[in-house]
Amino acid sequence: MAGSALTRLPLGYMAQRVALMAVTLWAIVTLTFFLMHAVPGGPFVSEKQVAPEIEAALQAKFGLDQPVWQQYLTYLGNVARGDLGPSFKYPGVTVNSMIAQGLPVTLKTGLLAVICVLALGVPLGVVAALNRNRWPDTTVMLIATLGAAIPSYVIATVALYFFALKLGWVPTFGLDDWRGYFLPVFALSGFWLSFIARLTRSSLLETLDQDYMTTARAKGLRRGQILIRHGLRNSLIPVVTVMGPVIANLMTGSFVIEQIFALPGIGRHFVLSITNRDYTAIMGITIFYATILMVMIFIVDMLYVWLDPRIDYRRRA
Amino acid sequence: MTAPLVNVRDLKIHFQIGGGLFRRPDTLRAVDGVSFTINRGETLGLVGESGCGKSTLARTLIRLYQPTAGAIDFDGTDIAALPEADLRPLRKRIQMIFQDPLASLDGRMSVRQLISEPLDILNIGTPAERRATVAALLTRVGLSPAHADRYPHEFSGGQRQRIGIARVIALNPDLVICDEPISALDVSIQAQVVNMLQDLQRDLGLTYLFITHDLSMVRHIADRIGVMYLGKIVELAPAGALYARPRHPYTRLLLSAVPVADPAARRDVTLVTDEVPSPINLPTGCRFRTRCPLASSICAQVEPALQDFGDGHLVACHHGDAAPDNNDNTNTEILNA
Amino acid sequence: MTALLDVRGLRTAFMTSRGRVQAVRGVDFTVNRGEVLGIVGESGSGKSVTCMSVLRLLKRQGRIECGETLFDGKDLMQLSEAEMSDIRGNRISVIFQDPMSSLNPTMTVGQQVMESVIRHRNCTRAEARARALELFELVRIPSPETRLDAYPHEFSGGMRQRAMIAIALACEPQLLIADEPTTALDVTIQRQILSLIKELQQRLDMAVILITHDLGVIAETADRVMVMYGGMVMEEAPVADIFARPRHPYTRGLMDSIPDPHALGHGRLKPIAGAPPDMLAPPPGCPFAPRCPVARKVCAAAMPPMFDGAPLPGAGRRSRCWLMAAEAPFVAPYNQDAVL
Amino acid sequence: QGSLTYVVNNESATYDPGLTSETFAAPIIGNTFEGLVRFDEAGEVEGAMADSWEVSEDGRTYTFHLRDAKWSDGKPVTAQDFVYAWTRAINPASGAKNPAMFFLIDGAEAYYNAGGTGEVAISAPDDKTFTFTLTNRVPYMLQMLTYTNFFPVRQDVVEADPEGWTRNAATFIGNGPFRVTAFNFGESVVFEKNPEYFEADQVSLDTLTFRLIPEPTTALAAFEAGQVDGIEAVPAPEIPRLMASSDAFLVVPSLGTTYAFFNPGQLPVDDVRVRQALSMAVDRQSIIDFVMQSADVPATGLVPYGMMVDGQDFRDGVETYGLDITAQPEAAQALLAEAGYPDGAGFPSTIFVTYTSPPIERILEAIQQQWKENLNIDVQLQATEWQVFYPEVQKAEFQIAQMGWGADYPHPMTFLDVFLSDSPNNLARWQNPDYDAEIAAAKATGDEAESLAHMRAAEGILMNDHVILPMYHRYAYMMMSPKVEGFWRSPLNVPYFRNASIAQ
Amino acid sequence: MTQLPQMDDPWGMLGDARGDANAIAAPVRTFWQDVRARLWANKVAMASLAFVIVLVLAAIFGPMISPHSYRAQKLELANLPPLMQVYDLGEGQFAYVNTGNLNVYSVDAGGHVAGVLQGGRRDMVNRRTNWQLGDRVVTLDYKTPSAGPKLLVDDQPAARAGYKWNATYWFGTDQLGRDVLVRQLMGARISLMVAFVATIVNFVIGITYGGLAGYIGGRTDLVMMRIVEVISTIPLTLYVILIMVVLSSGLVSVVLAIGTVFWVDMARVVRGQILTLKSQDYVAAARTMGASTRWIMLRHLLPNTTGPILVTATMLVPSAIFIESFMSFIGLGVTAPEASWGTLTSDAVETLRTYPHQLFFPAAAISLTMVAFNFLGDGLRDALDPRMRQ
Ligand SMILES: Nc1ncnc2c1ncn2[C@@H]1O[C@H](COP(=O)(O)OP(=O)(O)OP(=O)(O)O)[C@@H](O)[C@H]1O
Ligand SMILES: Nc1ncnc2c1ncn2[C@@H]1O[C@H](COP(=O)(O)OP(=O)(O)OP(=O)(O)O)[C@@H](O)[C@H]1O
Ligand SMILES: [Mg+2]
Ligand SMILES: [Mg+2]
Repeated sequence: MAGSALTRLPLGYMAQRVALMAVTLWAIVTLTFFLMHAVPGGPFVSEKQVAPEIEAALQAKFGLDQPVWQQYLTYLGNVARGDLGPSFKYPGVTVNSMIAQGLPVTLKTGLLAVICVLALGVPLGVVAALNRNRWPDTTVMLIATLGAAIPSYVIATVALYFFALKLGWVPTFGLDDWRGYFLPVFALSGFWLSFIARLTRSSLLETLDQDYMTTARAKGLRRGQILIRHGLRNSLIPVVTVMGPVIANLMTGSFVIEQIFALPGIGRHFVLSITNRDYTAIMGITIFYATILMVMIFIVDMLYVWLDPRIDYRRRA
Repeated sequence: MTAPLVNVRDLKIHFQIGGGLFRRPDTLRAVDGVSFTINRGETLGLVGESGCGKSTLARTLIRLYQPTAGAIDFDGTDIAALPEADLRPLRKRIQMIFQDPLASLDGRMSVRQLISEPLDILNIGTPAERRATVAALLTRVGLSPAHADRYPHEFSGGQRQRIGIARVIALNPDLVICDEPISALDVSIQAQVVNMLQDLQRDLGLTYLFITHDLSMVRHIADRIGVMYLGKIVELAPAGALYARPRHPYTRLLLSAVPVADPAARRDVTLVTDEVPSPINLPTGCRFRTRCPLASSICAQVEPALQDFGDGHLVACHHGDAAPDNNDNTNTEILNA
Repeated sequence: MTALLDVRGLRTAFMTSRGRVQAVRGVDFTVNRGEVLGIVGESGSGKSVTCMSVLRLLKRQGRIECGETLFDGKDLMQLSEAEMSDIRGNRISVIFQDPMSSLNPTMTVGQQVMESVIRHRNCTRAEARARALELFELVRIPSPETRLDAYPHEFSGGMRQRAMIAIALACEPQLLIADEPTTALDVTIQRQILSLIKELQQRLDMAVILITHDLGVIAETADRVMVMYGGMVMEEAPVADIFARPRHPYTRGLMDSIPDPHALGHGRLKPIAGAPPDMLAPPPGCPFAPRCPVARKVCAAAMPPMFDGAPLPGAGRRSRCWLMAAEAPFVAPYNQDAVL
Repeated sequence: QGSLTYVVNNESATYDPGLTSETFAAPIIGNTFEGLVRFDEAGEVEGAMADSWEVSEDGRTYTFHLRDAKWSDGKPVTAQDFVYAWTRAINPASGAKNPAMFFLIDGAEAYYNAGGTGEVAISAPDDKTFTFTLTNRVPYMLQMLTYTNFFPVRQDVVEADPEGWTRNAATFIGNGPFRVTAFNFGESVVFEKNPEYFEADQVSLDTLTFRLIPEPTTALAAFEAGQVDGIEAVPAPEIPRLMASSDAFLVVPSLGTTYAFFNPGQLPVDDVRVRQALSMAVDRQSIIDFVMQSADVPATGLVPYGMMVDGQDFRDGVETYGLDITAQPEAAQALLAEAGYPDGAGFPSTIFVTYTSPPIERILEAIQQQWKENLNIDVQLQATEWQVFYPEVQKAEFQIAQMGWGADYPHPMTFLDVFLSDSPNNLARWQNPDYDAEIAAAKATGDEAESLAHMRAAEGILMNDHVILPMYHRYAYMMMSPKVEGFWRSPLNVPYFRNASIAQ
Repeated sequence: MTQLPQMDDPWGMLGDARGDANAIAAPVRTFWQDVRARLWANKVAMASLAFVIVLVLAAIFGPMISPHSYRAQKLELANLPPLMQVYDLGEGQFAYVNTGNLNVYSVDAGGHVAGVLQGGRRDMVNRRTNWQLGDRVVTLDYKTPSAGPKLLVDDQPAARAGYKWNATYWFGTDQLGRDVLVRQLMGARISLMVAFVATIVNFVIGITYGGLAGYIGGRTDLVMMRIVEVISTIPLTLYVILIMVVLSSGLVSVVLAIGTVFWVDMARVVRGQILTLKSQDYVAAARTMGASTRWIMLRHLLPNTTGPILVTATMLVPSAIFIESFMSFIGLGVTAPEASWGTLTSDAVETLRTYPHQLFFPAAAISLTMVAFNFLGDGLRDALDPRMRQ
């Protein structure tokens, strides 16, 4: 079946998509670059006034004295060579190394959160759908709504207070101990878990009503088989749609969570680079995020075809 | 004689199926060079083996599929390659009753919404008039106006099909393509619907392309009948002539297989287990030769073209002359071949 | 012959926002081993719902309000869902009326056949695939090997129907419920499928409930025929009797609606006048009374009981019509046999 | 013996002592480098790398005699290291943030402006003698020398990797009590006792970890859970509770003043009466008591308490310029009426700009409401991120702006300098020749008492013009486990671990 | 055995008496009547609707009738909780000890807060504070942190008098001594407005955009979805700062910021659904009737996507509320002393440990509203979907 899914995705289409990725990335780079330069402030604004001469010297040092378009061209050239440049804010640190240092931490928590979202969100949605309007459904939906309505920093702070401080079950910060993963992963996945649970529920409810579900029952399949092979597969499109960007998000970290649990990931750099106007870091992390996002969305689009053989991107309406 | 309403020339519709990264997909020749005309006010019946391409042909005539090759003249316009925007004004003139009633009805719409949808789209009449039209149409297809506020899933299979029929005739189209419109109906309703279709034809001059497996019904309703086999029309003749003297062996096979509503005339048939030819892997020469009792060496080499045997009786068979005159008796030997 | 399935007093209703749709209103019938029971009837008369109720496969709105369905002596209504699932697709299987929406659009047809085999036969995927291939050949799907890997939307209507049949026959059930199994098939394939079913029926002593509108099919296949109208059984008789001497005015109307196979040209067909009853508020009397050409006042006032035995001659005949009552006047040709 | 984990809240951009101007770098540099002189726990200047020193009669030439000290890689600390470090700091090519600090030295400014060439009065007559000459007398020069920019760096180390040497434990060569064993960017810096340190025998800790925990709430939780031994800051709402109940809670004066300043070029605050009225209408004490709930000190002047000159505190006996620690609504209303806005009538729209900082915004909200209640005027608050706020302020399109100042060295001049006419930090663009003259006089004299008098006079000029609205003098609040002895934190916010030890 | 009913002339021809089968049809109900009836029948959805209505009314009228104003501060009464554990000082006088800031407040028997005890002397050595209250000395002793502060009257432990509801400030006060309830109602105005805008944006832009991309497909889809990628990767903060600089801060800018970027998730979800739905036969049927793209989208595709649309919308609304607070934080959006639920929440996080009520109420408000929206949306979806009936 994977085989015939692939035929509906001719290599030509995939090549087109990959080519477009480059174009999209270029558009993102360009827009972000000029947006960043249009925004007030600069990398050398600090706590105290820096004398104009000093600022000029610093600007010359990083090539910021050139016209913006020229900086832009230089930057494009560097990026094309895979060089994201030195951080303006942290001398001696390159953006590449910044990402390389933060990524392992972010990936560890992020991927665990992804697993959490999928491994809990989907089953919870299924439980809710199967028990429609009965107490398990109401409970799951209530929790899911709260999970969405309460922002992650509140969840994180409250959890930190209770589980780390009051109960002492987990460390208050860092990932030095395996127990340190619990709270960050919990806080990271909360919102998306709720989202996925609710999407799964709503989508599955629709699927459960279809005639082919009756066929599956008529075949005498077991509940689980019916649910997974017939029910879920046909309900996963919205879940997969949302998961694409979610994975990209989680893999690039969350400022709030890294801030609260003192994790040295890239999510913090992303936000701080903007606050600091660390131009190269802003660009570098944006490019990094954009690439992951685009790849994820590409994968999502491929998954669509696998999930639903009727989808054919070549065909226009 | 005026120009035919529909003139289909050498229409081909191929699909790509199967295959994988390292395997070329197979080409499935669902419709493989079909030409025919439908005259105004006429009913052209289309029968044929299941999977021979009837629905595909029908869907292409209303341009739900893009033909691989060929032309479809509708009232003088070639709609085979018309862009969607130019097609839209023609849309309401060609309507189709779908083979699968449930799938073609939006489950979220009430019967009223479904039936008045074409009217709403084209903005025909006031809301009150539309309500009245819906009620009238429902009665006409043997449902009650009280059904108007129910939803498709609340109906039985036959009732759903009737909703689909009501919706199509709401538009007074020129050409109605009926893809097995009555197979899900009980005989009484079948009779009602067929009567209704005939009344409409008489009153409004509709033209039908009537796809069915019910050979007695098609005989009753059609002026001319086309017989399809594996993507080709193998015989096309006026209804009377076809039943009186079916010239293609496949037609004869079909007619012989009709079940008769008389338990006394019960025949015990043994199952034929020959290989079924497939549109993916077509036999050379005549497509029917693998099952044909008359097959000779030429059949394996040359694909027969449609040939006129007089009075518009077209047959694609090298042995078109060899047909017996009457087929009222059961033709078991063909069946068992 | 012993009764394989014995349905008694089955009532099924659908809860809708407008009220209770009484789709099946007290149906009793039996099916014996190795027997083909044909069910015909008005579209919407509750044929499909009856069968679905037996297998407990109703949609959410549906409620089986009462009834017993003894299958091989066990009441299916009392079984747990797990026990039921061991029976479904294995000992009782069903061919659904609507082949398109009954197939999962996102799974290859082959997988959908194999699934059933794997579930009940406990075999490997390869064995299941071989079985699926065999079934595809049996139901005469061309290029079966390739088609196993195709998706339902790539099938023609008739092929989908054949795929459904393949699924239903996969585990050689004891009881096959075939809900209009051949509507989308041309007559040659229809014949082949029917003989396949007959062959299995004889070989396995399989019982078949065959729902169809094609009286020709009934005539050629069924042993016994049950006629339904308005959610009730109107008449039941051996196949020869029903065609030769239809009792119930509805059955008779049905027979009359068939186009005359010998008449050519566009003559009018003779449908039964009027519309079927509204199952939300079925009439208190005979549901067919409003359309019945010979209806009496009593017909509208009271539900006729099921008359079996005298005055009906022959074994296994029953009919729900006041004209069968001993007190009824003589109305030819409906109850003439009673007098003769 | 033992190891200790201390939480810091911010990652510093660079730990290069010569280049940075960030407060966040101070904890790391302060424990890994030593300058010529340093503060002792009591805040007195004592010799560090310098054994002894002489100041010339005119107070301009300083000569330091270095002791035998070693870098952490075992090489001796020489006077050349200082010459190199200082000339690097005034070389624009190095990217130093604070060259102006060195402009007191003869020729430094010219050297900088010439792009790093020319004569500067910094020299090393021999390996152990270091000398420099100032353009003018600077009474607080020794205090200034404790600032990190004046610390020595090693030429060979810096030039091997000018950007990155302070980011790599292997090249991070210092001369302080600890040396770095690991830099975990964004996470922590790990130190160990530096065996080459000249007072290595007094250093007790084996390892020291600075853990970055940006969130004070988390840091406090970590402390209370016993995962760390000290934290740099505590969340504001916890201060009263900790102050009352925790043995570990420390209040450290931090020589900073938080104030707002008026833009004298804008209506209505161009009128000194309006400025004074606004300043008088603020109830500083209740803000501290109820909003900040802290031990900070209400401010009626610019220079904070604890600035000792000539043995006395700068603030001692200094008047309050008509202000009080509580609000004086009647007097303020009278002034406002006098300025033409009786009962706030006709008060033009006034924007109070600030940078995003929740505690500051909360204080301003309280002030906004006090102005509303006491003067019946509406002032609009506008909080933007620092990067937007700062350029905005420089464009002078505001009436009131929030600001704070922390001392670079413990002398009133670090505050008073800000308001000199030519100071880049004089964002109010307030100019007063009398003020400049008083400051100049204060610097010129060698007599500390006289200098103090001039400085007080200068502050008087500034304050009587009410160009700033002083709010409070700030304190730092931190936690350090009571087990830790010998730890102290300077008023310049450098935590010193060189004498710290862990009690058994 | 035949029981013929008792009636006159049972065997007379039925004839005209047969009646019309259709005459006994059930009452006709239109689609919308049906929807309304189904919604009415859904108790939870109706309760949710009632909640939302009450909330909106309270947000509009609450601040007008409240004795407190959203900006008036009583600094000395800052950080009071809604439920106070009080000590009985006798003579109808009660005292409440705020363990967070170690202030003591005098409270009357009805739970009204009269004021804070002023002029206390803090004795840091003994860790106690003394106040002179009439001729009595009231002492707050916080020597043993684990036991919490204790109140002494003339060195005798004061009698605990259980809990009293704060009758002056029902939801307590915030860090500046303002009434939490009124601020919350004021905040509701802004947050509900933001929620409303976000919803509209999602429905108007997100659904249309995603729907068109999915339905038209081919190259159009390819390009449209790349634009979505661009929008979702450009850092929001930069964009918001730019808006703030170009326009001024205020709700309009918030609306603009949300409007331009806050629909991409919805667009993706809708597109994904439409991609599968567009191959359905009923869409083909509509096309053969000459339906325009707009018609097919509005009548067929979107109604069949309501489930994911409603879920996505109800999930995005709280995010919008918090994005607003983030925007306010960096200078766009509400300015002090105004507040929104988002800013109230984020302001209260740091006082979570000491004054949890300040976080509880705005968080509860958002949560309850979302729960209500959620059940309402669910109910609406069920009501709109004829197949989803019980
Ligand atoms: N989900 C449902 N909700 C409400 N009514 C229903 C539902 N399903 C079926 N019905 C009603 O139940 C009755 C019986 O339906 P059923 O499908 O059994 O008819 P049938 O005899 O199989 O007809 P056909 O030959 O047309 O398939 C019909 O009147 C139909 O309207
Ligand atoms: N979308 C599709 N993709 C691939 N193959 C298709 C598609 N649609 C139809 N086919 C194939 O085209 C052939 C003709 O199908 P079509 O539906 O036209 O048959 P039909 O004559 O209508 O048969 P039936 O009487 O069974 O409905 C079949 O072999 C079918 O498998
Ligand atoms: Mg077909
Ligand atoms: Mg049926």
